[in-house]
Amino acid sequence: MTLDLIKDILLATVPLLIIFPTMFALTTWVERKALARIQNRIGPNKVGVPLTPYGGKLSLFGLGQPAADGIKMLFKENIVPTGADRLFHFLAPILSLIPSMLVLCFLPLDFPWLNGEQNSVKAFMLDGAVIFFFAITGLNTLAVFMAGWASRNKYSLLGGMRAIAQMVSYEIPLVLSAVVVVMIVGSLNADNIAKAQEGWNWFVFQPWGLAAFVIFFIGALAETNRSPFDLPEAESEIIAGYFTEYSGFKFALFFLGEYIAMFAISGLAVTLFLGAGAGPGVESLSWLKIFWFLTKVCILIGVMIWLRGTLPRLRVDQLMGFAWKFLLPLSILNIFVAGFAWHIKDANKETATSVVVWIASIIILYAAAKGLDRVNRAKVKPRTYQYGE
Amino acid sequence: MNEVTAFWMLAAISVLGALIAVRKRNLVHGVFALLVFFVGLAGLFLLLLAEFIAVVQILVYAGAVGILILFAIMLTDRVTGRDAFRVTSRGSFWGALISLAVFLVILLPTIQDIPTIENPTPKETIVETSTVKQLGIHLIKPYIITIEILALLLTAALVGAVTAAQGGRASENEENNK
Amino acid sequence: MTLALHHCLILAAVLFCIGLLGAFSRRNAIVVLFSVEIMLNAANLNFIAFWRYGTNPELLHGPLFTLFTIAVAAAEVAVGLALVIAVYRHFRSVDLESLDTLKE
Amino acid sequence: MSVLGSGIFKGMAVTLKNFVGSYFDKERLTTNEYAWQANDKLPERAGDYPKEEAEQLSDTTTVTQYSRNFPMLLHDAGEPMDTVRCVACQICERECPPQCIYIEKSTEKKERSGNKAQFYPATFDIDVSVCMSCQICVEVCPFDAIVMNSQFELSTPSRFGELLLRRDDLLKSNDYYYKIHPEEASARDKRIADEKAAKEAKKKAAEAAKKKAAEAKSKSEAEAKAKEEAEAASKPTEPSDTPPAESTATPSTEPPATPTTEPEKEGSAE
Repeated sequence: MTLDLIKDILLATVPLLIIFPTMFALTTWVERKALARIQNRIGPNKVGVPLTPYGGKLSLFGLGQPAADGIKMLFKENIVPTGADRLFHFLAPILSLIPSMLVLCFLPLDFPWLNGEQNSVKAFMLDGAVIFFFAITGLNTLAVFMAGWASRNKYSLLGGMRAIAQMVSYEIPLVLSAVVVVMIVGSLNADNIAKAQEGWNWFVFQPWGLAAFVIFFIGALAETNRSPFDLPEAESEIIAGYFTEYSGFKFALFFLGEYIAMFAISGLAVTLFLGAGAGPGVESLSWLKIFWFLTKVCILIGVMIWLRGTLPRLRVDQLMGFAWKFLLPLSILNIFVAGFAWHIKDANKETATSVVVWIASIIILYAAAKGLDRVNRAKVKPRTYQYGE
Repeated sequence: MNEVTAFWMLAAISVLGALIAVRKRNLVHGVFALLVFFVGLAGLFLLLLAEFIAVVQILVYAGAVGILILFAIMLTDRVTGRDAFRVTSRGSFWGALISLAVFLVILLPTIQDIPTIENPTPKETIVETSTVKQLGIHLIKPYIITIEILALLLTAALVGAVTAAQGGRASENEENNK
Repeated sequence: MTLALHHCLILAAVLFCIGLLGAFSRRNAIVVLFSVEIMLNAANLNFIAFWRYGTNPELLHGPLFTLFTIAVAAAEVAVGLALVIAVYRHFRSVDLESLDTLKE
Repeated sequence: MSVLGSGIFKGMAVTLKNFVGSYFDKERLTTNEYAWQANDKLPERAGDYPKEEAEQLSDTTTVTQYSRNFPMLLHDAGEPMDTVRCVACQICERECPPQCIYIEKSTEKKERSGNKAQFYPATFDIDVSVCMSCQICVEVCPFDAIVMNSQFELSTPSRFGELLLRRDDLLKSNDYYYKIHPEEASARDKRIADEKAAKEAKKKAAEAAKKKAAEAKSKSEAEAKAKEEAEAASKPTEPSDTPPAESTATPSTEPPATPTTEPEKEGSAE
């Protein structure tokens, strides 16, 4: 019995532990390459796989770079500042990795080929998976603060405080936009949400779903400290924020945690809005579900990288204002719109009604967004540029 | 690895967390110990099959309250320097005595007549009857008034907190202006 | 040996008394505040334990009451910390012993 | 009235175009591959470069004439220490924001070829690990002795010591300067020549004015004649004075003051 339990635990967790760190390694390479191309550079292209011990290598566009980086990180000197709180300085990177790894278990990913088609294993079968996801993602903030505080460095502390303020603010629109989906499906269970979107009934094709998806994606960018919301680690302002004082393997753990968090939150976005594993051919081949899921996650990550190469960083007041004055009212309105749209559709199942509801809700949401935008911009004078076009 | 082992481990975690939280001189360490206590308690809730409560415990306590306390510490104590660590105790002896007395008063009845429940409800029944959906239906149907009052309370708390925290600054500004 | 009600009750008693000890013996207002939180959480543990081992668990009294407690506690922490900050602004201290203006 | 968020999409279109274009369009991928071969000797210290300077600098895609990296000391043609322009005035040392320059003045003046005896820097060190390439030393130098180099191959195996550039590493000839920054070098030399010319012209003009003034004084009795002559004296001086005043860029030099003083002199003469 115990052996079975251990086997089940391994079957449920090992694929997650293989897939996502591998994706992390590849993503770092893709990100460096893509950003380089966006900025007219080449990016890493030298490190390859050595063919013989005496020379000759397969460079493969620098695909060996992640491995080289990993080895470098492992053997780098571990520097702890004199004034630092040694225990917390040690714990913070570990604590930042744990929540990100843990939430991967809540994604509706099951690996059917490992245990026979009938009973696939899942690490957690929780009723409230979605809310658990948010609860545990919130713990990431504490690790960031811990790192900032334990470093005994003003810049680190500033980065930590910025991270807390930002994550707490953006968690609200994030949760409120997920609430829409939860409300429509009537369940917090990730599997039920995935089931409700089978075929092409993805929620992102609904007007409220689209609005919620956009809000969710923006919130996700802020929650994972991605550009343009990377204020906690703004290099030009506060060195590297909370991981200024980290080096070597601890820094690698932070890095890993950050990327895994990106995957996790993209996975949640895919689950909530992009139909989870839905896609062509999933009826006949069940493992295609995993393929489609991971493909969608990769596309979202690609968009994140693309945005990082495009947008400049926000100012702190702009960041806070955007969360509280724009995203929050819009996501609350979106809940009402979704409720009404769903109610009217439920009462009247004709196609014409649903088209009218679709158009009406899109107009309402767009008008609201535009209005909020104008209200928020009212006090800001249009900027004139001396040298720009 | 049965339930009792898990219980003792979680109990040890939460008791240790709570003890460190109240006795540690360094405030920030104390807060993190408190968070360990909250998470340990969430584990206990999970063990007692109250899954949703465990989630809410982590979401509200570890997520929100912990961060709020950290913010308060950052705003009130000097972060660097000795002040952050200078938290002295008062009347430790009498405090310990009273706590011990209260503990005995609570404990004695528990030990004397342990409420022996012959056959507690089986796990499966509880899991089936206490889904999030059931909880939601209960909240909306019989407890709707409570929910409304709670919403009002939270709004009042929000407004109150903002005024309390900001009022000081306003008066300070006035003083500065004088 | 299976998990029984008295395990939880004793644990809750211990946690409650730790909270009490903190509230009595510390001078920092914030520490007193989180001692109170520990006491509240010990009470929550009792609610859940009684629900789990009591009669009629399908009525969900325990979890519901715990939910309400958590909500009230959250409100209490928010207001409490706001007051602590206000007091700090006024007296430049969060030491409870030094807040004795009314004595004079 | 624009569509909400259209700016973001516009920006994303630009970056996408650059991303895709970099695979097809040579114009969009301006970076060259780093030409260091695996068997190249690693530099022992800053100043040892894997490529010959000329070879590196002929690679115009890597180093254009507008690139600047760290300062260097200029000397004119000939023996470096004989023709070095620096007089160890230590202005750059004082002005350097990160204080990466360290100068020791020589104890006695030294004769230089083509110039009068001057102090020279006995030590002139620049810590390039501290230098932030701000170019303030270049701005403040009144002798045009320090300019920016575009040498960038500075990696060394040690982070201590080897990044400290000594005086002899820093000394570079004016020809080299012409090679790496042709436009800037010729502009600078033109300015130096103009300044010199202006100085000489001013000297000459002052002498001429003195002479004319003396003449005017002697002929003060003949009123009508003197006036005519004073006008004639002022005419030739003006055109020779004004062009140098416009061409000089450094505010500390005197020429701008000359045109205003000239009429006063005339007035006093009258």
